[in-house]
Amino acid sequence: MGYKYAVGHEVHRFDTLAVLMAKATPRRSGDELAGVAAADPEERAAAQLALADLPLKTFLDEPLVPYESDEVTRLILDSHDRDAFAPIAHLTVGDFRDLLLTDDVDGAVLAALAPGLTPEMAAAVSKISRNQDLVLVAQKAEVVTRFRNTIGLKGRFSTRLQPNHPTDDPNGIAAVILDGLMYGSGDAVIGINPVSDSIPAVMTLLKMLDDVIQTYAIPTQGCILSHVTTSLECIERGAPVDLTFQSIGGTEGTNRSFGVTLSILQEAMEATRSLKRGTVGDNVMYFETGQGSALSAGAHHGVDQQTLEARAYGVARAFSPLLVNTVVGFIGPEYLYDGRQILRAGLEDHFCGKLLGLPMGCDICYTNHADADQNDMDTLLTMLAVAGVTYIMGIPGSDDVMLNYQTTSFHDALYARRVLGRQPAPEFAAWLEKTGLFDGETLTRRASPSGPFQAVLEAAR
Amino acid sequence: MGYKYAVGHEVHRFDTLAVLMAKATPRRSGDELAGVAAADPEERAAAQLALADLPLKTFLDEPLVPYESDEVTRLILDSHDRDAFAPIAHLTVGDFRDLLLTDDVDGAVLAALAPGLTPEMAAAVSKISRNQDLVLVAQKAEVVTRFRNTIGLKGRFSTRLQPNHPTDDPNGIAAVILDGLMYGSGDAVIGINPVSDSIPAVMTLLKMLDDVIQTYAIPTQGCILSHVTTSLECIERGAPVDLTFQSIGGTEGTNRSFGVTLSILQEAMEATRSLKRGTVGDNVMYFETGQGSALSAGAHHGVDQQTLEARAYGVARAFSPLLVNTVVGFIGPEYLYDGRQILRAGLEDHFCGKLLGLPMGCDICYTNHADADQNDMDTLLTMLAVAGVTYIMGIPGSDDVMLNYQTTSFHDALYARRVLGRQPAPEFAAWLEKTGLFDGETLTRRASPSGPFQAVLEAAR
Amino acid sequence: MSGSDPKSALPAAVVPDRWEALRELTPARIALGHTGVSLPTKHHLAFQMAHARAAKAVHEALDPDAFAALLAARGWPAIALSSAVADRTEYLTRPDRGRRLSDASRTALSAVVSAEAPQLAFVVVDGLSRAAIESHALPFLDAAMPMAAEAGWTVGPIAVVRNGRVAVGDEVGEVLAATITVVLIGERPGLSSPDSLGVYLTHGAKVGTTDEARNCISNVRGAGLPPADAAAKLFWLLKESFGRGFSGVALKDDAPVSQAIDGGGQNFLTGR
Amino acid sequence: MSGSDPKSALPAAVVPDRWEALRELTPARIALGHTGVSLPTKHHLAFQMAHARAAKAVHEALDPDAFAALLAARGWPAIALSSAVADRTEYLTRPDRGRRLSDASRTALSAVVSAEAPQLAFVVVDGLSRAAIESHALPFLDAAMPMAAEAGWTVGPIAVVRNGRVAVGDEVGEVLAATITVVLIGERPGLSSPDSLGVYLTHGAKVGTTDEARNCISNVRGAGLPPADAAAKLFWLLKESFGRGFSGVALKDDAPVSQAIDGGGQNFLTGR
Ligand code: B12
Ligand code: B12
Repeated sequence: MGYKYAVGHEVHRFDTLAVLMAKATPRRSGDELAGVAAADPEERAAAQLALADLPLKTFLDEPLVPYESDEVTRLILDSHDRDAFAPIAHLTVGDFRDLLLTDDVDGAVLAALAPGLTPEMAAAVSKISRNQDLVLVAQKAEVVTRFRNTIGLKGRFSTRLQPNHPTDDPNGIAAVILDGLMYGSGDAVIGINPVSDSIPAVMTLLKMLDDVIQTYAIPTQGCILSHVTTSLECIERGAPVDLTFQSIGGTEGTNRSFGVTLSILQEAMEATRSLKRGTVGDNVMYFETGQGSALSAGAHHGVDQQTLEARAYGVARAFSPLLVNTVVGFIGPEYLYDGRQILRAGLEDHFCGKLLGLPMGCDICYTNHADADQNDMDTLLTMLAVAGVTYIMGIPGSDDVMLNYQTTSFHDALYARRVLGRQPAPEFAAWLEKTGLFDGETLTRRASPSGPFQAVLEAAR
Repeated sequence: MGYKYAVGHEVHRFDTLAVLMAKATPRRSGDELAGVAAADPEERAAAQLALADLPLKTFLDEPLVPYESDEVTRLILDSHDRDAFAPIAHLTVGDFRDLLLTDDVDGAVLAALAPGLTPEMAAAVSKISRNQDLVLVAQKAEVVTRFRNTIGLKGRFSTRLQPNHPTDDPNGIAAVILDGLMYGSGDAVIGINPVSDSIPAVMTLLKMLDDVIQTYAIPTQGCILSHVTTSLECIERGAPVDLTFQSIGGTEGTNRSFGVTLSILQEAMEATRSLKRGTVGDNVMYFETGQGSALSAGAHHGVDQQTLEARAYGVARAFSPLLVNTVVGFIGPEYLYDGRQILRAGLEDHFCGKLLGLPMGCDICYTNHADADQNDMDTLLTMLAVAGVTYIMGIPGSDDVMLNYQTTSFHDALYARRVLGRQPAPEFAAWLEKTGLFDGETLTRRASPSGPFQAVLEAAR
Repeated sequence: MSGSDPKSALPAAVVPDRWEALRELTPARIALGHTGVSLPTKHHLAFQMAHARAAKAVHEALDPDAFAALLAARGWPAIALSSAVADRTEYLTRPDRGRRLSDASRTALSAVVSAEAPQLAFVVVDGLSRAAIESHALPFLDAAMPMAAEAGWTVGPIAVVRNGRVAVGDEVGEVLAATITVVLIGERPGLSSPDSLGVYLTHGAKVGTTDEARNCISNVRGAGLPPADAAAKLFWLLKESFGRGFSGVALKDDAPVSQAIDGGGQNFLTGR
Repeated sequence: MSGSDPKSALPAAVVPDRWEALRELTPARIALGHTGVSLPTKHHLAFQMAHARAAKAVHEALDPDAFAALLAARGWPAIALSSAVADRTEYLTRPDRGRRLSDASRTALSAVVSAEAPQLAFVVVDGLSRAAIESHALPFLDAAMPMAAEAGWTVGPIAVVRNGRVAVGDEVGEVLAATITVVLIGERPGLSSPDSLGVYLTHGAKVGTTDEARNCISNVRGAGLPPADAAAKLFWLLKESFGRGFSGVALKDDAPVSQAIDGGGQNFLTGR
């Protein structure tokens, strides 16, 4: 077995499908760390040319991670929809890119294709796509999910309000929630990363979040991003859980290092759904992913990080999530070295997620040890907004004071909405109007909000 | 004299205004080559903070390049409109950024401010602006110019069709023109860089270009981008010149190294206007610029390249050009090292040009000696399209086979129009529809164009 | 930035937020105001400066000898070690090396192994913030060591590791044959928190252990969990872990929560 | 890429262009077809490969000694020199150094200066394309040197400069005190033209001369202006420049144009 591509006198050989996939990937530090990256741009181009000639169905016959020992591979292959795949079964990866770009392939066609695609197919076509292709194709997709509002409609652009606090202080968190709401943030979810894994502390936050949403009748959902087993315990103890969160990866071993299995996720989905807290839908899961986690856990099987990331989406889609989010620059330079690598990864992740039928958001972010800055984030934000990203994070002044990284601010989200004419989720937009917080049309704050916020703002003076 | 900024115990000092401006500039290789760049990000941030506190009017009192010895400085200061400046005369650079971002400042306000701004003011505010600011503010500006069609209207996105050929062969050039027209390219101008400076060869091309435009009644203009003195000679000899081109720089010395002076440009504008070939307007000049040329000519006076680039726009606006174009990654890595530096420079140049009231286009490009690729160009293209760039280049397959660099292709322009819903200039769009070449709505080629193209395509089979 | 001029036709640009008083409740950058939809210049540039300084700080590694000397001065046996990483630049891209001891360090550590395996091993690692170690590791140990002594747990020599990752503690724990290994590590620095300390507890740590088998106490610092409180939390987890024979995801922090954290009385936003 | 499957509901993606025959007229990448508004995979990836190879080629510098030996073998005195640039990486970011001779080279060149200043100096510079020099400099000189001899112009030793810019010829011309200096330099490589030669003529070149004082003949190569034709054009410009005593912007190329360039007969697009 093996793949090759000849350029002039030179013949480039790629021993396995995993090697071919890895070498066809645009440059990134994580693949170099794993020792699977192309040696130079020429080898990369040769791998892309060879990959373009690969029949899509190869991915059904040759799993990159063994079927026997990996439950993610089993999930992907066992749930693959052959009928949905039929219209593209005869195509190569290169043909598939060509097809995705045609005018005939619109949102409906993409939605019909999604169950026929494996994550590896999505990853492969992304590798031979230019940034503009990743934008154009993703823009066509429409993935709609619902809990207390409707996420992902065309022309909409949502945000997770992320009011983290270094001691989980409920008043400190509430202050950030208020700040965010005043800036029109929070329609995707109000989602708190708790600093501790303390069950009582998480219970307190769940209660507080529910109180806020009830008090102000906000058409949105709350989430505490603790470990899924902690959320399950809280549900057990009667806490008001809207969404259950979990970080996931693209191999069984990665998930095991995160302390989860598919059956735990299944259990969590069922337990959360059983609370029936959604008003317009029952998408109850929230997943986060990010290139590099499998390598970090020593569970990457020699597969490149972008392909494994797409496989994490394969995990996600089995649980009909309300939201999925690639936390793209979160880990650090060992996986995505600089702004350019973060940008490319963000576009790939969003594209692959949308192709696989997921409500993809992106935590457009970087750490202080990466070679990246606010300008790089502005660029990725603009690109993703054009690509129709489902949602981004909203943090006061871009600075997460607990997770210690920089992500998009409330202001950033308004910028994206403004320059591209995007609106929040319809129910949330209507609520912003009604409370007089915000003029949805011009995205400007109203001078004096009416309703329940008046008192609280008066007191905060 | 001098400027300073204190951070903690450290005090950062900037001896002159030129030093302050240079150190406040986002990193780029050209400023490092000139020895004027900030030593590290902290010094850069300190310079930005100090620059933000600088009153705008300082730039009227302290020329960066001496008034006595530089005709560009004289042009800028002598033509400065104090009345237009009055509403912002009391502001610092930082206040000015704040002002530009407000909702009250719309296209009309920007247009009214433009004559009150010097290039140095525009450069200063760009230096303390994030990428997203450069997009948001530029998007508000509307600069409209006219010759045989109307360039720069909101919602429009034009292209220069650039049909260069390594021997100036008229049939080879015509083949590319046809290719471009079939892809809806060429509404800004059909502009040929002639490989030689031969007057008879340029005369031949001018005639051919005029024939094409007449034969197919294309509502656009032609241009041969030879040296202005060559164009003048051709006009003298009776050639059909629509637009006169010239490369310009931001100092008298740079222009002298290009073989031009302000009076030559004036003469060229008058000579070209005297031909009265425009049908809907008389903007007859086409200028190109690009960061780094002043340093290359040893005529930079210790001033950073981005400020000098803005000064080149100060030259351009004195001649009411139809088109101005920053050829951003054209020269090479000695001035803009990689995709990231090219991206930032492209956004700055477009922003400054628009602020100064110019019809700014961008040659989104790179050379094979720079660390940049097609993905970087896709990114800049998308950003500039969101920012409302007036026009970009159109080259078959991105490869200029004479100038030896890569710029945007006919396909790239369609991508930008597609994902952002932009249209060509109205007269040209109507012509595309009428000839049956192109469906303006969906941007798709029509199966069989009617009219004059039918025969030529039949023959080309 | 100066205020607006009454003579000017153009209105003042920056609109302040009316809830600036809430800043007391959180170190987060709330109530920044806005100009149009954008961040005012003042805050934008302050952020640039904070970022420049934070990014610079990442490149400073700990001096393990000096820190080990401080520990020794307290009467605690300590040993200065280094990961397999060559320098700070390599540290950023080679977590695999940051998780292993250098050959010399492994040899040195092996030399101090005592016959009786300790129940507890503390490992102090610079990680991404030397400042975290320099500011909070001693106060933390000052609270934790007496607790351990009181509980009667034997403690091995404290390892101080330069250029390490969390998992470097696994090798230390394995060499020392400690029952539970506690790593104090500098978390990546945030813009507003250059000195955040993380504490990771692993039962039966050995090379190759992955993160599901650990527990974590994060954001130990002034504006976060004070070192002494963190030590108390660790103490609770240690007791549980010794008792149950494992650590990690299955070991939940179910200790009662202090007043400060359960919100004290009323929440200003919900009134409850 | 395979064709479409008749059983499939989805139509063939790539729409070819109907004017592929026009490709004969130009090396430009016309008639690529499209899928939606986009470039078909085939062309997109061919471009990637071309770019990878072009970018790699930039990093190769000329061996000036070997090339000077070739010239000497033709009976032309030649001298191998180097710019002040240390290596190829520095070459890319330090044009200032690429415009000056190294100290050693200046000394070496000074040593071969003859009492009588030459009328013409040729300077062969790798610039950004070693391949341009290796492919076209000899054919060019084979045509130009006899013309110079015929015209009776004295020619100095041919300087071969590694890692040079156009303006490095100014220093050579100054040292040799040549009336006109002609630089043959490798132009930056294009995707489809890795070996394009540029010829720059400067009257009275000296350090500090700027570009308005030069004339340029560009795209000398197979698919461009053949070296022999370029030499003929240079000959025309040299005569004018010697006659008028200057070069540059004010010296226009007004030589009659060959059939090939004025379009021969009819233009296919205009019918004229
Ligand atoms: C980076 C990071 C991650 C990355 C780790 C990437 C990597 N492989 O390098 C990713 C995104 C994968 C991640 C995942 C999770 N994380 Co985390 N993570 C962090 C973060 C932001 C920085 C850590 C750091 O600087 N380490 C120091 C560097 C120098 O050392 P390192 O060896 O490179 O880092 C290792 C550890 O940080 C470890 N790690 C990361 N997170 C966690 C969480 C737990 C519980 C454990 C034991 C270990 C661990 O992963 C790294 C590689 O081994 C901290 C917050 C903070 N301010 O520190 C949260 C934090 C430690 N993570 C947290 C949580 C909850 C998780 C998850 C359990 C979330 C979930 N529901 O799935 C998962 C799974 C963790 C696991 N068992 O592996 C919490 C822990 C809360 C607690 N007290 O237990 C924190 C404090 C953030 C929060 N408040 O939400 N995380
Ligand atoms: C890069 C470039 C430029 C850059 C130079 C940037 C720099 N300072 O490094 C910029 C954008 C400033 C430029 C400007 C112009 N250029 Co120019 N440029 C080129 C290009 C694309 C590459 C040159 C190259 O690779 N040089 C080799 C490297 C290794 O050496 P270098 O020392 O770094 O390069 C120097 C020369 O290239 C010189 N230079 C650049 N252009 C020109 C033009 C002339 C007439 C002269 C004498 C020198 C010159 O500038 C460089 C620095 O000194 C060539 C096309 C090609 N395929 O070669 C056209 C080209 C040489 N330029 C051309 C022209 C016409 C011009 C302009 C006169 C256009 C105008 N109307 O103003 C101006 C002004 C030139 C001048 N007198 O300074 C023509 C020359 C036609 C001819 N036969 O005379 C060419 C062939 C392109 C074209 N067909 O339009 N150019």
